[in-house]
Amino acid sequence: GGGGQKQNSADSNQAAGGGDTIKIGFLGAKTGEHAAFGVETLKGMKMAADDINKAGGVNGKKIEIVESDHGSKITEGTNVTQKLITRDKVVAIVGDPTTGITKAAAPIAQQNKVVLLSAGAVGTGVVEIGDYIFRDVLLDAVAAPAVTKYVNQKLGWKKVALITSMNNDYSVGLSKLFRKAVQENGMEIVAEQSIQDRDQNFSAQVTAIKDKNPDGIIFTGYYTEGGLFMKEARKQGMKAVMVGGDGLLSDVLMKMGGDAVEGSMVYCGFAADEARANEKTKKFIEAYKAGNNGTLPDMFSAQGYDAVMLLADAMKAAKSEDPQKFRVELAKTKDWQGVSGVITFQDNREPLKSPVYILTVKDGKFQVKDTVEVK
Amino acid sequence: MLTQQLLNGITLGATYALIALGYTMVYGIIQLINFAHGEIYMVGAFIGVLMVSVFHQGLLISLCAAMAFCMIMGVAIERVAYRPLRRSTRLAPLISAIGVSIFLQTLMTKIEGPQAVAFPHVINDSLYHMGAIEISKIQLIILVVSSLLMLGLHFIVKYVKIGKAMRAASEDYDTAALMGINVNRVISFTFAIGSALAAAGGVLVGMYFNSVAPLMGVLAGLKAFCAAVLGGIGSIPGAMLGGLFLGVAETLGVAGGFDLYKDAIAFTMLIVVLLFRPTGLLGRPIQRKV
Amino acid sequence: MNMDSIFSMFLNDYYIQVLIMLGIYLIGALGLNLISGVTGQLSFGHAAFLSIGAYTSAILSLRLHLPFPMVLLAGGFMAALWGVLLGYPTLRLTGDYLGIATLGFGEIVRVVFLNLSITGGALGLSGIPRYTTLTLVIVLVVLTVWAMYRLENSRFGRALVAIREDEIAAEAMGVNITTSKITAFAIGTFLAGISGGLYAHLIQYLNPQDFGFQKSFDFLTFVVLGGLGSIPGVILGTTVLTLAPEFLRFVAEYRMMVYGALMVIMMIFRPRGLLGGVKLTRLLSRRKVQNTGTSAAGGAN
Amino acid sequence: MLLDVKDLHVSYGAIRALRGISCQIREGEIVALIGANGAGKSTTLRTISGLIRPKSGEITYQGQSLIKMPPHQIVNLGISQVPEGRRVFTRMTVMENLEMGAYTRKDKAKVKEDIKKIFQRFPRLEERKNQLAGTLSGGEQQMLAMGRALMSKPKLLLLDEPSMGLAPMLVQEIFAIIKEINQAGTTILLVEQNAHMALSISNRAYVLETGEVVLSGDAQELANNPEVKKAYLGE
Amino acid sequence: MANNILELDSVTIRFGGLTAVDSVDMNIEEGSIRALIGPNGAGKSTIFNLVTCIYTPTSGEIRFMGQTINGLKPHIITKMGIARTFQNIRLFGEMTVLDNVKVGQHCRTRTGFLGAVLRGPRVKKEEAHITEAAMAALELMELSHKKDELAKNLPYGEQRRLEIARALATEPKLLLLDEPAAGMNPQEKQTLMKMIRKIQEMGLTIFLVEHDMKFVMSLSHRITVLDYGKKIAAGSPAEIQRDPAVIAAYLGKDVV
Ligand SMILES: Nc1ncnc2c1ncn2[C@@H]1O[C@H](COP(=O)(O)OP(=O)(O)OP(=O)(O)O)[C@@H](O)[C@H]1O
Ligand SMILES: Nc1ncnc2c1ncn2[C@@H]1O[C@H](COP(=O)(O)OP(=O)(O)OP(=O)(O)O)[C@@H](O)[C@H]1O
Ligand SMILES: [Mg+2]
Ligand SMILES: [Mg+2]
Repeated sequence: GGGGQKQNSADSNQAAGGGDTIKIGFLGAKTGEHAAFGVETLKGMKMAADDINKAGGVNGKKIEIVESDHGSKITEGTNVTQKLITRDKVVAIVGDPTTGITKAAAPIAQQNKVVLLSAGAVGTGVVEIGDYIFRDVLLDAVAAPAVTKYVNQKLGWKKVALITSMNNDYSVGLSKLFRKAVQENGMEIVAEQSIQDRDQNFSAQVTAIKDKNPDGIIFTGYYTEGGLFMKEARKQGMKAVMVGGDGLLSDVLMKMGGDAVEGSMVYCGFAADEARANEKTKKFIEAYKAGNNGTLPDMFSAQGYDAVMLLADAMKAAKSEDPQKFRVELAKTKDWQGVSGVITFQDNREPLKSPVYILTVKDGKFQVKDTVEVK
Repeated sequence: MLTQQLLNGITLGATYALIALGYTMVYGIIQLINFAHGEIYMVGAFIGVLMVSVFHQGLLISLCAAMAFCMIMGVAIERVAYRPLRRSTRLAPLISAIGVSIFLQTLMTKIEGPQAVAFPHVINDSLYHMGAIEISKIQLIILVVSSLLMLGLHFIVKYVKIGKAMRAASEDYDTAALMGINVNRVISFTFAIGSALAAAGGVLVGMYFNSVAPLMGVLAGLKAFCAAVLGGIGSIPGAMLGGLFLGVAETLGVAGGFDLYKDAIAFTMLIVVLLFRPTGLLGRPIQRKV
Repeated sequence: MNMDSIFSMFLNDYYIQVLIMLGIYLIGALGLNLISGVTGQLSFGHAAFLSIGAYTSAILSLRLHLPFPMVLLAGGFMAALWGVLLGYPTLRLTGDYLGIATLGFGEIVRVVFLNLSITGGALGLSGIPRYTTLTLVIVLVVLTVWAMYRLENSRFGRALVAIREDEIAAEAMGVNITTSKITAFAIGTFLAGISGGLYAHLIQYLNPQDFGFQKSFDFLTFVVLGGLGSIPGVILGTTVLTLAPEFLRFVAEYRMMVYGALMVIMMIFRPRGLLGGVKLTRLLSRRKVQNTGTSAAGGAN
Repeated sequence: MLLDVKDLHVSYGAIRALRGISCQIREGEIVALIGANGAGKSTTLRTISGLIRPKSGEITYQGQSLIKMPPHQIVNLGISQVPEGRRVFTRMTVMENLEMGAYTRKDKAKVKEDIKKIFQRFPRLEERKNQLAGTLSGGEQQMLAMGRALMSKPKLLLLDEPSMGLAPMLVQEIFAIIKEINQAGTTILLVEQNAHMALSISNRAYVLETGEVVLSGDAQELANNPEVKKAYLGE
Repeated sequence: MANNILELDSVTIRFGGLTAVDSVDMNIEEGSIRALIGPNGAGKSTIFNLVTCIYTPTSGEIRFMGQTINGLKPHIITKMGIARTFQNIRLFGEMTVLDNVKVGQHCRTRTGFLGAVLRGPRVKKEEAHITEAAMAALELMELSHKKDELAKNLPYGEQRRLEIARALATEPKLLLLDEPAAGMNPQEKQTLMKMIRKIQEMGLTIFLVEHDMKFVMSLSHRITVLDYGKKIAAGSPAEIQRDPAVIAAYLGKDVV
């Protein structure tokens, strides 16, 4: 159905190009369930805007971040998107860090011809919504097979347990990918258990997988549950370690899991590891630590930072803040070095980030264990 | 393995029961589903964390501090948000309670950040073996503490005059007052006890599952509430039974492979029980006399 | 649609979006008002019926490309069907127990949607066409208010209020409690289903998490805060509470805190709701009432 | 003067239920309050018990002001009430209801004895002592309400239509009981529709009409007053 | 001899160990006023609850116009033509006086949800008829001046009358009144008596529970006396007044 695709907003965007600041909207939660992601993304975005503005801005204009909170609610997310576009007249939106709200917000951005760059949505069906929609994340579709292969070939895992958080779209999607990868690598899933986000009690699931003696645990949920899950696993005497996606990447994992997550592995396109980081990333980490009492940035802040930088570079290349123009340049991004890795947008605008970092928890800290190149 | 799961379930159920008691007591006396109760539990857990990590207190003192704090908080909430609504429609305080609950959630998110906070170590993870069953020290503590608290409560309500005053006030404030009952005090007392139990539940759960978060009260509160209904809302032994029942059923459900439908199982059971016993397991059937 | 282009001359897309959302909520809230406000049956599971309507209509749109009015109606009827299926066994529960059963039902529906493949599970359902327009929503809101207003002063409407006031007496007056309650439930959930269908075709993306008990509570709050059983009250309550989060954006992170506190304060100052006891019928025929309803204390002669 | 009510004004929202009522009760008296439906009799009793806050006026009991005192304290001063419409605790048993009546009393042994006395007065209650009060018949509930009020051993007993719904024999019985406890030292303020009976056992009476005292005086004289006869005694 | 409108055939109901009504037989003639008296807790209200099918008898049979009604739903009973008032007033407090009475017309009318919304000519006519019938009932009970007040704001005596008006609006053949005069003063009782007579003259049968003997004796054609659930006497007022068993159990020596 081609109905309802009104284009009356084109003129308002032209008006936005005329000011002396470039407005970029933040779409995310500061309150509610997903507040942690939103808050971190915003921190990164603000740091990027500061850096850009200190260096003279973009095309002679300063970047301004317009923030709004949607409280982790889809409905409000769409309202905020609409508000950012029509009232605040942003030229681009960074967000939402979660796939669900991104999927609800992206059609609005697409219809209004405003670029939406998610700094966190990793689920399927995001960039397909339209040619104004981007994301700068490491895709699980790329990383999960690479990591599965890695644990199989390098660590010799044959039997794994797979844990999914059923009310978490990210986790459900990731588990699908892992299930496929495990099969392709000739490994076996000996136990599958589901949990739910914000569960605290995993004794039943652990008891259920313990007897199956898996070589390792693939955990596709988030860090809070991951830490607690491993805690329970150790409590019940399981020795196997856990591997999971960037949903596990946070200091909270260690806070929750303590010794129990020692040896756990996490893949990601961003590692806040100063020892291995390049100059750019190192500077980002330092700056972040300075502004946040010494805590390390997580991938959301890094990706938020990169998102704004990507947009700025695209605007510079297009010499324009008109989304219709700079989105073309954005789509052309190739081997772009960001703080969260090297990014190339493929023809379908899906990002390719390489290498995949495999981190492991050692002495209560994330350390890069290995890197896997992906094509 | 089954007995092990059973034990896990009982431990979980004991904490549900602690929270459920507050729901049941408050409901029993002012017929209010106190949706802010889950948030009291959450605040209790945070106070526990604070006592242990900042003031370096042991479990007992932290537990008592959390209970005392929440006692005051519960009483204050009743004063501010429910008492002015005592004589209005039944649903008015309910909405007020939802308001309080939203307020406390966001306040706590503001103070502590949205992420879960780890509960610092106060108890070592030592395991005791009893035949095939392993019981951790924490589980043991939970079982002991919650049993003691519930016994205490049972005693107070059953054998002390205030228990009867609570029942009388629950029916008719005015007539209860005409008996010389200080209705406000009885209601405050109810909130105090209920909140203290919730706080104890919060600290114990935080310790057991090692994490405390601003939104932890939502689901726990809801489930505890279901436990209260399951047992027969308003009935104190009912809340205990309902809590245990729910905890065990949930744990066994997950273990039995119904993990996908875990919450659905709990609620389906609730509906089924209600259909056959419309006032819960231990609820008194409603008499129809015209 | 011409009306819509006229609207967008005066209102920007943000306002239009918010207004559509308000309209959608109004339809759902009026449905709940019939169940809880008029008939007095507590429902904590209204969002579940919204989600049934939303998913039904979205799936029909996506898979069968049926015309929008048809999928909307289908969503409404599907919700009503489930309303009746749930209502039949549970309506004999009294008061709060019914509330809990509906709460449980709401959670069950959510979990089921989370695990079905046709609904996309936790990934949700995306790519739903955007058919919902302001004009359509306004028309439907007006129709709903009209129907509810006519109901207020009808044989059936009075029977529902009688059930709320005293079931035993209502039954003794010849009201068939069960069928009346179920009919009210069916109509209320039908409206929820329509509201859900509109929602799906506005947001274009559905996720079970969006229809949890918190959304049910939102609806209950609209109705109670506006004034149980009062049509103008429900309209005002829904409007205030839907717009409040938007207007409160300036307080940023404190927004929901303020919102929560406001709920408490409004309840304390208007315990029967903002317009509790105000009936549309009475508002419209005010003069008549004032003429006759004065002598209250002078009854003894 | 045991109880002194002066110029009491009470409103329910816009409805002015009491418009300046004054009355006195001396220790040891039975005083009757009669009047048509809606005259404000119950409102007067509820205000004395502290359940309603008056707009203005003064109530003093043994020289102490009752205005602003919460109801449970008023009960502690020795003022008890049998409320209109029985108001028994329906989800409690007959026994428990009686025990609630003795809530303020400390003398447990005496309480047991008094319950026995109540059972002697109302054998029906003893037969039903473990039944939920909500399932009692109307008259049985009325007996229970009376018994419950007696359990508090009041100095001043406020009775709101104690004979309503009682069988004729019991009506006589109730009035006999009222006289008896009065002779045992309890002062009584009695609201009755059965004005005939009420006046016959009272010392003095007040006649209320739309929130005002229109007549007052010796009960016997009032009973012979032609106006009263016509309006309230149905003669 | 006129037909019996209501027949109780050794009706018994037990609550746990308590036999509240114990094999009671009773026949009420069409068009008469029948009183049911007895000590408190004798089982009078319970009989009313049995006749209106709020309770189902443990044993025995209840027939209304020759048809067995055991176990039917209360709303069906009303439709068949039995209406009642309650000992503890049960009005629809938040509804206006007129609307209360209109609900009484429920079982005599048909409009459902769709009809209400579409409001065609038939519905309009029906609504007009409902209003008319309700006003007629209110006028009979002398309450029409209060029609727009909320029921809960009426004084006690008027609430009782409103209950009767509401019951009348169901267009019953048999009207059960449970202590209609309770809480009324003598003057009001007089008025009420006249009203009840008027209702009876309209062709209704009246079945009455009341403790005011003056009221009962001057109003009723026949009286049934109950004690501890058992029928202990039945007859004309004069007979009952003289019956030593009734005097011992209920009336006492110096009543009336
Ligand atoms: N809760 C209330 N809300 C509003 N009006 C009330 C309320 N209670 C009583 N009234 C009104 O106040 C007036 C006095 O009522 P009150 O109950 O004191 O009368 P009463 O003399 O006891 O009558 P009755 O003989 O019927 O018991 C009446 O007009 C009554 O309608
Ligand atoms: N649901 C019930 N459960 C237990 N006992 C009941 C129930 N209903 C009534 N009873 C008992 O049955 C007996 C008859 O009650 P009923 O209400 O019929 O008396 P009544 O004759 O109407 O008396 P009154 O004149 O006092 O109203 C009473 O003793 C009462 O306690
Ligand atoms: Mg009175
Ligand atoms: Mg009776």
